[in-house]
Parts: sequence; structure tokens; C-alpha cells
Amino acid sequence: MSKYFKAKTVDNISLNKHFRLLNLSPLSDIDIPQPGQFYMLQAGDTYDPLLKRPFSIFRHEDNSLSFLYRIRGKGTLSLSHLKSGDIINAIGPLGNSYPEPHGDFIALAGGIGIASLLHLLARFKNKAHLFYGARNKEELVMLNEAKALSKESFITTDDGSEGEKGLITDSLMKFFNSLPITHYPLPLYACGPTPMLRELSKVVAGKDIKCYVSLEEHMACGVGACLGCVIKTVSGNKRVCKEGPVFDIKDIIWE
Amino acid sequence: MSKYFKAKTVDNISLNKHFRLLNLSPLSDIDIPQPGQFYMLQAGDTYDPLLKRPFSIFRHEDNSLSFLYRIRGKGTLSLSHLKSGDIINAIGPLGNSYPEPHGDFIALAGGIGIASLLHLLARFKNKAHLFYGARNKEELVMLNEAKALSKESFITTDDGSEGEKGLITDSLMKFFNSLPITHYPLPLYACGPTPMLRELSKVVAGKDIKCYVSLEEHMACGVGACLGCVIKTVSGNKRVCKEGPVFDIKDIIWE
Amino acid sequence: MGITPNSELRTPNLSVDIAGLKLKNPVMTASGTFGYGEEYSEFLDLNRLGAIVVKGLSITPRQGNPTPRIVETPAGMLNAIGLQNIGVKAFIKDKLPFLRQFNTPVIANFFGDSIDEYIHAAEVLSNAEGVHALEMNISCPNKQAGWIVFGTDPKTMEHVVTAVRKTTDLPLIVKLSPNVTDIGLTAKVAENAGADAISLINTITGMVVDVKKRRPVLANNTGGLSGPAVRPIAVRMVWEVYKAVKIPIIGMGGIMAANDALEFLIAGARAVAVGTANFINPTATIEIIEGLEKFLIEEGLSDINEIIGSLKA
Amino acid sequence: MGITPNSELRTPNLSVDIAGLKLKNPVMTASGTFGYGEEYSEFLDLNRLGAIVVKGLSITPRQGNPTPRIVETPAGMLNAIGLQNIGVKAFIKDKLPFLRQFNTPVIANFFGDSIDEYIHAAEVLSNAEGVHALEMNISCPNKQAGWIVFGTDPKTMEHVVTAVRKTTDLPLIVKLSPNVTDIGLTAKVAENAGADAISLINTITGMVVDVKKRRPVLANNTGGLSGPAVRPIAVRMVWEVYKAVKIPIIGMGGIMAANDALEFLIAGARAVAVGTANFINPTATIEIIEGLEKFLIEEGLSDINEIIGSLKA
Ligand SMILES: Cc1cc2nc3c(=O)[nH]c(=O)nc-3n(C[C@H](O)[C@H](O)[C@H](O)COP(=O)(O)OP(=O)(O)OC[C@H]3O[C@@H](n4cnc5c(N)ncnc54)[C@H](O)[C@@H]3O)c2cc1C
Ligand SMILES: Cc1cc2nc3c(=O)[nH]c(=O)nc-3n(C[C@H](O)[C@H](O)[C@H](O)COP(=O)(O)OP(=O)(O)OC[C@H]3O[C@@H](n4cnc5c(N)ncnc54)[C@H](O)[C@@H]3O)c2cc1C
Ligand SMILES: Cc1cc2nc3c(=O)[nH]c(=O)nc-3n(C[C@H](O)[C@H](O)[C@H](O)COP(=O)(O)O)c2cc1C
Ligand SMILES: Cc1cc2nc3c(=O)[nH]c(=O)nc-3n(C[C@H](O)[C@H](O)[C@H](O)COP(=O)(O)O)c2cc1C
Ligand code: FES
Ligand code: FES
Repeated sequence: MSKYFKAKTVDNISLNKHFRLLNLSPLSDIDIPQPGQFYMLQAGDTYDPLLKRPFSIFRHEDNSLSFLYRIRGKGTLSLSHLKSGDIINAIGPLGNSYPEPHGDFIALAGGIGIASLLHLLARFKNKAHLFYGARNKEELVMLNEAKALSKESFITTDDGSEGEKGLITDSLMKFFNSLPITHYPLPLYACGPTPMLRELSKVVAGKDIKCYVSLEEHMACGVGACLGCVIKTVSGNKRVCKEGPVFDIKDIIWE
Repeated sequence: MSKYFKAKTVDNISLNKHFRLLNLSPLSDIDIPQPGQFYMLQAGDTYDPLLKRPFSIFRHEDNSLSFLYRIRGKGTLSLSHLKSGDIINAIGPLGNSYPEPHGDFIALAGGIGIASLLHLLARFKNKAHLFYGARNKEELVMLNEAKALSKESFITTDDGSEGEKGLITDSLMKFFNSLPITHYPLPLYACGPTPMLRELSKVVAGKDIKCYVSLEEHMACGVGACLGCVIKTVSGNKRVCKEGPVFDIKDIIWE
Repeated sequence: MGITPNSELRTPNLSVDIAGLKLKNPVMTASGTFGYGEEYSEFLDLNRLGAIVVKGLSITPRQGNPTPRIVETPAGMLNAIGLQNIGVKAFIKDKLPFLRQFNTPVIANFFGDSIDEYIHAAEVLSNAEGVHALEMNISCPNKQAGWIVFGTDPKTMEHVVTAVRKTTDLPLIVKLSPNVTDIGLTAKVAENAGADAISLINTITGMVVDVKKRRPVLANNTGGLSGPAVRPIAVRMVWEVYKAVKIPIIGMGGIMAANDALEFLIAGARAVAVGTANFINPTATIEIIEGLEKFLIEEGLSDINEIIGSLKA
Repeated sequence: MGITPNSELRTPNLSVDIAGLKLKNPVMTASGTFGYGEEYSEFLDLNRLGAIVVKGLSITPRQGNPTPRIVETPAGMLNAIGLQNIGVKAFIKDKLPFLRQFNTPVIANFFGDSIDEYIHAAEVLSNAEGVHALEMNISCPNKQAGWIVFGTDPKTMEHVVTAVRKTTDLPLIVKLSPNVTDIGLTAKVAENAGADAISLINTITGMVVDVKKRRPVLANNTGGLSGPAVRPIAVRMVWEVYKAVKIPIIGMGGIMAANDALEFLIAGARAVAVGTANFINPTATIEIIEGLEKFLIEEGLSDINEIIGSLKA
């Protein structure tokens, strides 16, 4: 059972202009991925693009792995060309995972950040107080699926095209303020763009709440060998691909 | 009407382990290719492989272009991955063409060299005395099609797995010797590996016969700009992609 | 994407000035990849180019190297053409008349085996009607001085540039070899010797081995690496040269698309040259020119000169 | 493919000798791409490697550069890790015990900001049980002498290599920087200063610009280019060094598959190192070892040493 394996493309569904859902069926036995873990994926064996790209496990069913991705540049574009039957190389599952929630929890997703959180929502159904924000309606990918798996949900878009107009961290703030102090601490799990996470760190600052965030950095190896993906923490440099991607927000030193 | 155009893959038929037949339908009006001309083809827009590769026009019907190719390395391998509907970039038709035969002619093909000669056989049906040789039966691609278009045919393989065992240039030599001298000169058109063509130059040496050969060189631009593909001739350096690929064998200085 | 109505209306200025030579846009062809302009004239309108740089010329014609002269490498290619060319006289007689039809400046790239050959070629080309600037290729060995490559030895380089400077009044562009320890230093030497502009990078020496034959694939053993593979090296060198000299820079090396050209301009190049890309896409230069204009509009800029050397590093 | 029955029977010899260090095969890992061996030990059996070269070590720990430290380029990547490492002492205490479990030689790559730092690191590492050879990374600036990169200035280089040579009895491999005019000359300097072997190439300095931000993508501005893009340059340099020195050469730069490794061996390298390829294919080293054996069998050769330096050029 190796973490480096080949997988066959089952399908590569276009959800809208930007988003795709890639379903893979591994050609060998694989380790079971936990919510928050990721895989390094690469389509084809050309040297351009050269490096694999990291993608969170979105769904795992007996012998299939699913990834939800947004087309950004070369790597994700080449993934989007995958057709049913195409073979791809993958490494994973990699990194740590979200600590198990006991009972209710808060899930904060920014845009494609939903990809890693949806696995958590599915694993712990109707326990999540979901906060999901994006630039606009189109960027709120898998919204209904996420809502259906959550106990309650708060939605925002920058342009108001869906849910409330505004930042998701603001509605999280409102939520906190509405709570009788005793209701803390629900653990909070967040994944999304760095600016959102930085904002979150201010929101939870001083609050007695367990807050776990999944971080992104450029990666080359994904397994801890190249030191390309480090972040600064209170206990020194940590590798997002190895000690992370999930960190306790209190340990992170934002730059 | 530009010689640089996009074309849609109609299909990419596997003839056997090594050979494929690629049928393209250009997305814009194109010039009509003549037998012996070629196109620079490239699958996808990755930078690896970087350069287009030259391929002779194998068949041309109103709005479709066909290419017969043998998988050798990166470029032809990436072509072999093309699926129906895939768009590819092409430049052509390029280079000169086989001078029109008036009446019967001799066609000498070595292996994949048949690709450029078959267009000539199809254009002038039942006029060709075909000499077609290859390493083995499997390498005698499109044999039946070639025979059907020819007046008579002589086949050889290095291992005797089809036709006579031996070199095709030897049976050509026999053919010449069998002819009453008056029967010369049928024009001769040849395409195949350089060793075969060099051998041919000896066979026809001293004979009063018009002999045209299609040459191969590594190419970068295909349009005469890079000077990558030159050969030495009695009148100095010539570009295979521009003054060629078809040359009068008497003009070539073999190295 | 932040397009303000009025920035959509007026088309931004793309013209740049290289040592007094006014270019309608900063996109030129790289020497040796565009022949003498004829081959690609059926694919694009040569009037749209910022400048046409022709294949390297020598005082007498050259036959060049045996084949294979070309081999592909990952995201690049090696070439060992061996500077085959028709010579300055045939160029002026047979090729210049064609190029004079277009209102696009012609830059004559030239080289020699000795300082004398450089001087003679420069003289002849300077007196030809329709040559607007000279680009000196100094990535060639000085056969008189023990085959030292002019461009990799500061002293040899200073001599040949000084000598050529004396013989021409045309804008003199010195094209640097990247096969050096300190590109900023070589650029400074060229500037002090009288160069009006610097162009870089020429190709990087490389080799590919045919493992079954135990032979280099190229008949010449080694060749010059070009294409996207070298771009990060080229961009870095342009930036180093920009910090070292005051004269304008023409940047090249793996430019395939507008975004690549922008990397060079932002790093300090006032113009760019497109080489290997022509082979893959004969209309690459035109697409890059259009891409530059589009970028300026999207960024709400009115003049390409605003981004030249704008790198925050 | 020309397999004679008996050449199929006996498996060919893959072992090579680098300055007295016996390697069971010529395939090692490139420093900085394989951590301290642990990360990849779950993907492959470290016992099968010719040698393990660990991430560059300094006398004291280093935090390295801010991120982004990595950016991809066509068929390559730039890295600006900034030589982050745990320091020689922590390496010996926490990492060596793990590596000692395997019967594969460990080569400690090290560097310094000054000649003193080089000497100290070399001393400490030489006395550690389980370090079989030292690889000196001289592609770093000498902060005491105006930031001149040791490996690009012959004099500075001679001093530091001579000094380290005096402090260690282990095989001393000097790893050359490719950012020089004459790689053969720098190799000669290292040889004369007492190097037992030469390894090359280290990364080539490059830059990628984020055109919207007008910023280099890397926080450090520039980074080192590696991967298939640099292979033709690396093979050429190995060939030049092979012609210049007598000591063994360890070749690297863009080796992704057995055929690539063969290019280096034929050009004169006695061993090869695999770097960036590990990131894309964690079992690349093993596949290359198997590919080398397959090649020898197909060619009817009984010993890898028969092809080393066999280039007909
Ligand atoms: C642990 C982790 C999990 C992720 N999960 C997902 C997911 O489930 N779905 C999804 O759509 N995206 C996910 N990403 C982001 C995804 O990896 C990048 O969008 C992708 O690498 C972009 O590659 P590209 O070639 O398409 O874009 P590029 O053209 O390479 O770059 C576009 C932008 O993507 C970012 N990027 C580029 N390379 C990397 C890299 N190696 N690592 C991280 N960011 C990079 C940079 O900010 C860059 O500006 C994840 C990233 C990490 C680190
Ligand atoms: C005018 C012309 C017409 C051709 N017509 C056909 C055809 O109809 N069908 C067909 O199968 N092949 C044809 N070829 C040969 C074809 O171009 C090569 O097989 C192809 O380029 C190999 O590319 P590759 O990447 O698969 O192999 P590579 O790995 O690039 O090289 C494998 C071998 O192919 C040869 N080669 C590589 N690049 C080139 C190049 N740019 N030009 C020529 N040879 C090269 C070299 O000998 C090399 O050793 C033609 C070549 C020319 C010059
Ligand atoms: C086939 C070929 C021929 C070249 N000939 C010349 C030349 O004659 N003179 C010269 O100065 N540079 C020559 N060059 C170098 C290019 O002008 C350019 O500097 C280099 O290719 C880098 O740009 P690119 O990556 O866009 O091709 C040549 C390059 C190629 C690929
Ligand atoms: C992420 C990364 C880190 C590296 N760190 C070091 C190092 O610490 N010391 C060193 O001598 N070389 C280092 N190198 C250079 C490699 O050892 C090797 O020389 C170079 O990458 C070329 O080989 P490749 O193309 O196979 O990667 C590093 C390379 C990479 C990609
Ligand atoms: S990506 Fe290499 S250490 Fe994290
Ligand atoms: S391939 Fe460029 S001149 Fe023929």
C-alpha cells in the first residue's frame, strides 16, 4: 500500500466556468484519507507543467477519490483536460487532518475552501454551523450540498448576488456577539483565502475557542522534503504539507 | 486563407502498435496540398514537447486532411493521445511537391515513407510500379491500399515475413536489369530512410532516369526561417522544408 | 477587470525609443529566427512589428555546420546552425529591397571571426539604405586570439566594441552572451565601450547525448539553448543589467506570450525580441503586441513606458 | 532488442568508486531534495540507493527565506529556500541515527557564510559516525568578503576548499555553481585545492515576475532553477569538466529518467544525483537504477564503468 499511486479518471464534471469535480478510481489499494488531508495530483507526464499540485480530499467512497477544484493556471487547466479513462499520478493522503469535533462545530469556508470542509461536514452530518462566503453566487460552489449537510448556514457574497452582502467573517462576528457567552466554545474549522484567515485570527483573538485553519502555500514535493511550504509559528518554521495543512490559529505568526 | 490554422481531430485510428492514422478537419479555409508537401503538427499547447513536427500529407479530401504517422518519441506520442474533438495547431501545406508524372512511374517506399507516396499513387491511379520495403510485415503499413492503387508491386522485408526477403533497392536493381534499355526512363519517386535513399543514389548512378527523393531533417520552423534543415547540394545548401523536401537525386551531395 | 470606460476608449501608447530609434511598439524579432523577413511575411503584416532583426551576417558568406543542427529539449531547443548566412553584400543586394517596402525599422545583426571582420561588416552595413541599427553578436570566438569568445572576455569585448563604435554612426546594439559569471559587468563594459543599447540573452551552451550512439545528437556536439526553458534565467539577467547600465535594454529569451514579454519590460527591458516562439506560432509577435495593449488597458495605463523597469524588488 | 541469452543471465555491475567511497550503484539523491531521508523512506527502500546526500547543513541552524519559496517555470522550478536547516549538531543527534540503519553511504552537504563556518561544519561532520563523505556547497556568498559567491570567484574558492581540505580526511566533494563563464576552470581550481571529486550542477539563478503585482513571485526575488529545463546545460558542463580534471564527477541537473542519467554518465560523470524528479515521482531514483541495469543488458555490457566518459565527440 503506497501513497504514490496511479488512478483512473472516472469523470471530470464541469460545475460551471471555473469549477470542476474530478472523480478518480485508484488502480491500487490506498490509505483512507481524513478530512483536511490532501493529495498531489498531476495530469499526464509532460514536464510542462512539471510539478504536481495539492488538492484537498473532497469526498472518499470505498474505492473512489473526489476532488473539487477551481481552474487557475497551467496545472489546474491541464487537470481540466482529463477525460474518462485517462490515467493520472497521485501522491497521498498527505498532511494532518482536522481534529475530530465532539458535537457541534463551526465551519468557515471561503470560496474553494469548501473543498476541504465538505468532507468534514459529510463525516459529521447536521453538526455544523456553516459560514460560507465567496465573491459572488457563481463562486459559491457546492452551496446546496454544503447547506444540506449543515445544521444551520450563513451565506455571504461580496456583491450580494447570493445570501447577505458582505464578508463572511463579519457575519461570524455577529454570530459570536449573538451568543450567550456560555455557548462558547464550539470548535471552529476554517479553510479559505489567506486574507480571510488573517481576518478570522482577529475575530477569535482573545476568545476562548479552539480554532483550526487549513493553510495554503506553494508546494513542490508535498511530503516534507523540499522545505518550500513553510510558515512561521510560535514554535518556529512548520511545513504546511507535513505538520499542516491544519494548524491551531493561535500558533500561527501572520506576516 | 492562412497556412497557420487550427483543426479539429475527427479521429486518430490505431493501425497497429506503431502506426496511427490522424484525420483532421481544418477550422478555416486551407490551401490544397500537393503530393510530397508536408505540415507541421503539434498536439496541445504545452511547451514540452515544444516544437511542431513535420508530417507528409497522406490524404486530402474536400475538407479533411489525413496523416499517417509512426510513434517514435515525445512528439508523435503526444499526437497519439489526440481524441476526437481535440483541437490542434498546424502549419501547411509546406515545401515543394513531386513533379507530376506523365504516364507510368516508379514509386519506391521505405517503411513510413509510404505516407508521402500514397498521395501520389492515389492521384495517379494504376500508373505506379510500386517498390515497397520495410523491416517486417508489421512495418509494411497500408500495404493493401498501396498495392490496390498501383499497376504492379514489388514487396520486400528484411526478415521475409512478407514479400521477398531482402532490400527493396535490390529488387529495384533486378527490375532495372530485366528491362530492355529502351524502357527507361520512367520517372522515379522515392521516400524512406536516408540509408535507402543513399543506396538508391548508387542504383540510379549513371542511368538516364529522372529520380526524385523526399528527404528528412530535424526541423524547427518548417518554413525556411531557422536554417535547421539544410542539406548539401551541387548548388550549395538547400532547406529541406523550403526548396525540398523533394529533390532531384543527382543534385544531392551525400555525406 | 478594473477597466474604466475612458481607458477603454483611448488606445494606450506602445511606442518606445531605443537610442534614437523610434519603434511603434517594443516587439521585435530575434536574430536567426525570422530569416530576412520573407518567410514569415505570408503569415503576418511586417508593418506591425516594432522592428525586424535579421539573421546574423558576416562580411563573407558562411556555409554553417553539418546537420543535425537542431534538437529539442524540455521546453527548449538547441541549435547549432553555425551562423550560416549569405554575407552582407548579398543581403544588401537581394534581401534589403524587400524589407525596404515596410515602414518597420530593420536591425542588422552581424558578427565576425576577428575584429577586422566586425569592422568591415559594420562599415558595409552602415552605408546600406534601409538598415536602421546594428546589433553586434559577440558570442563568437576570436579566431585570431586563441578562440576566446569575444563576449565572455571583458578585454576582448572592449576592443571589438570600441573598434565597431568608431566605424558606425547607426545606433549600436551589443548582444550579450549569457555564458558569463557577471552579466552586469559585461554590460557595463559594452556601455563604456560605446554601445547605445544592450540586447540579451543570446543562447546558453548546451548538449544532448544520443545514449545508444554515445554521440552528441548535434553534429557540432554542443548548441545554443533557447525557448521557454531559459526564460527565468533571461529575466534575471535583464534585471541585473538594468541595475548596472543606463542605456536601453532589449530583452529576450523564451518569450512565447504577452505575459512573458511583460516580465522582461517590468524587469527593465525597453523592448523585447521574440525568437523560438515564431517557429511554434508564426503569429506570436502580433499576438504579443495585442496582448501588451490589452494589459495596459486592463491596468488602466496609458503608456507602455510606465511599466518599463517598474519591478518592485 | 539485441539481448544475448547470457547477458540476460548475469546481471551487470552497477557499482562505482568515488574517491574510495564504494557505491552499489551510481544513483544518489541531490542535496535539498530528499530532506534527511526520512520523508521518502515510506516510498522506497533507502538501502537500494547508491548514496544519500542530505539537505545542506551549516554550523548553526538557519530559518531560511520567507515564502513564496517555490515557483514553477517551463519544465523547471525556482527555489529560494534560503538554506533553511537544523544545523550540524541537531543533524548528528536527531537525523543520523535514522540514516545509520541503512547500508547506504551518507554524504553530508554543508556550507557557510565564511571560511571559518565552512571549517567548523566540516570538522564536526567529519567526527560524526555515519557520515561517509562531505559535499561542499560553494554557491553561497562570503559575507566577510563583500558577499562574493565562493564558487564564482576562483581565488575565494581556492582558499575555502584548501582550508576545508586540511580539516577533513573524508572524501571531499566540491559542488560547483553553474553561474560561471568557465566551469572547466573552476573545476580545475577545486581539484588543485584538494577536492577528491566534483559535483555539478547546482541551480542556475533565475527570476519570475508577477506582472500584475510588478513583483518577483519569490519573496527572495531570485531563486535557483532546477529540473529538466537545465539538463542540456548541465550535461554540457559535465562534459567540459570531464575534459578539464582527473578526479571523479557526480553529475546532476534535470535527471528524470534512466536515459537522462545515461547522458551524464556517457558525458563523463561517474555517478549522478536525482533532485527535482523526487518531487514529481518519489520512486524516480529506483526506476533510474533499474533503467540503467536494463540499458546495460540491452547493450550487452557487463559493467556501468564501460560507458562512463564514452562520449564520441
Ligand atoms: C493543502 C492545499 C490544498 C488545496 N486544495 C485545493 C482544492 O481542493 N481545490 C482547489 O481548487 N485548489 C486547492 N488548492 C490550491 C491549488 O493547489 C492551486 O490552486 C493550484 O496549485 C494552482 O495551480 P495552477 O498551476 O493551476 O496555477 P498556477 O498558475 O501555478 O498558479 C496560480 C496561483 O495558484 C497558486 N499556486 C500555484 N502553485 C501552487 C502550489 N504548488 N501550491 C499552492 N498554491 C499554488 C499561486 O497562488 C498562484 O498564484 C490547495 C492548495 C493547498 C496548499
Ligand atoms: C518532410 C518530412 C515529412 C515527414 N513525414 C512523416 C510522416 O508522414 N509520417 C511519420 O510518421 N513521420 C514523418 N516524418 C518524420 C517525423 O517528423 C518524425 O518521426 C518526428 O518528428 C519524430 O518526432 P518525435 O518527437 O516523435 O521523436 P523524437 O523523440 O523527437 O525523435 C525521434 C527521432 O525522430 C527524428 N526527428 C526528431 N525530430 C525531428 C524533426 N523535427 N524532423 C524530422 N525528424 C525528426 C530524429 O531522427 C529522432 O531521432 C517526416 C519528416 C519530415 C522532415
Ligand atoms: C535557430 C536559431 C538561430 C539563431 N541565430 C542567431 C544569430 O544568427 N545571431 C544572434 O545574435 N542570435 C541568434 N539566435 C539567438 C536568438 O536571437 C535569441 O537570442 C535566442 O534564441 C533567445 O530567444 P528565444 O528563446 O526567444 O529564441 C538564434 C536562435 C535560434 C533558435
Ligand atoms: C528545493 C531545492 C533545495 C535545494 N537545496 C540544496 C542545498 O541545500 N544544497 C545544495 O548543494 N544544493 C541544493 N539544491 C540543488 C540540488 O541539489 C541540485 O544541484 C539541483 O536541483 C539540480 O538538480 P535537479 O535538476 O535534479 O533538481 C536544491 C535544489 C532544490 C530544488
Ligand atoms: S512542499 Fe516540500 S516541504 Fe512542503
Ligand atoms: S526547418 Fe527551419 S529552415 Fe527548415
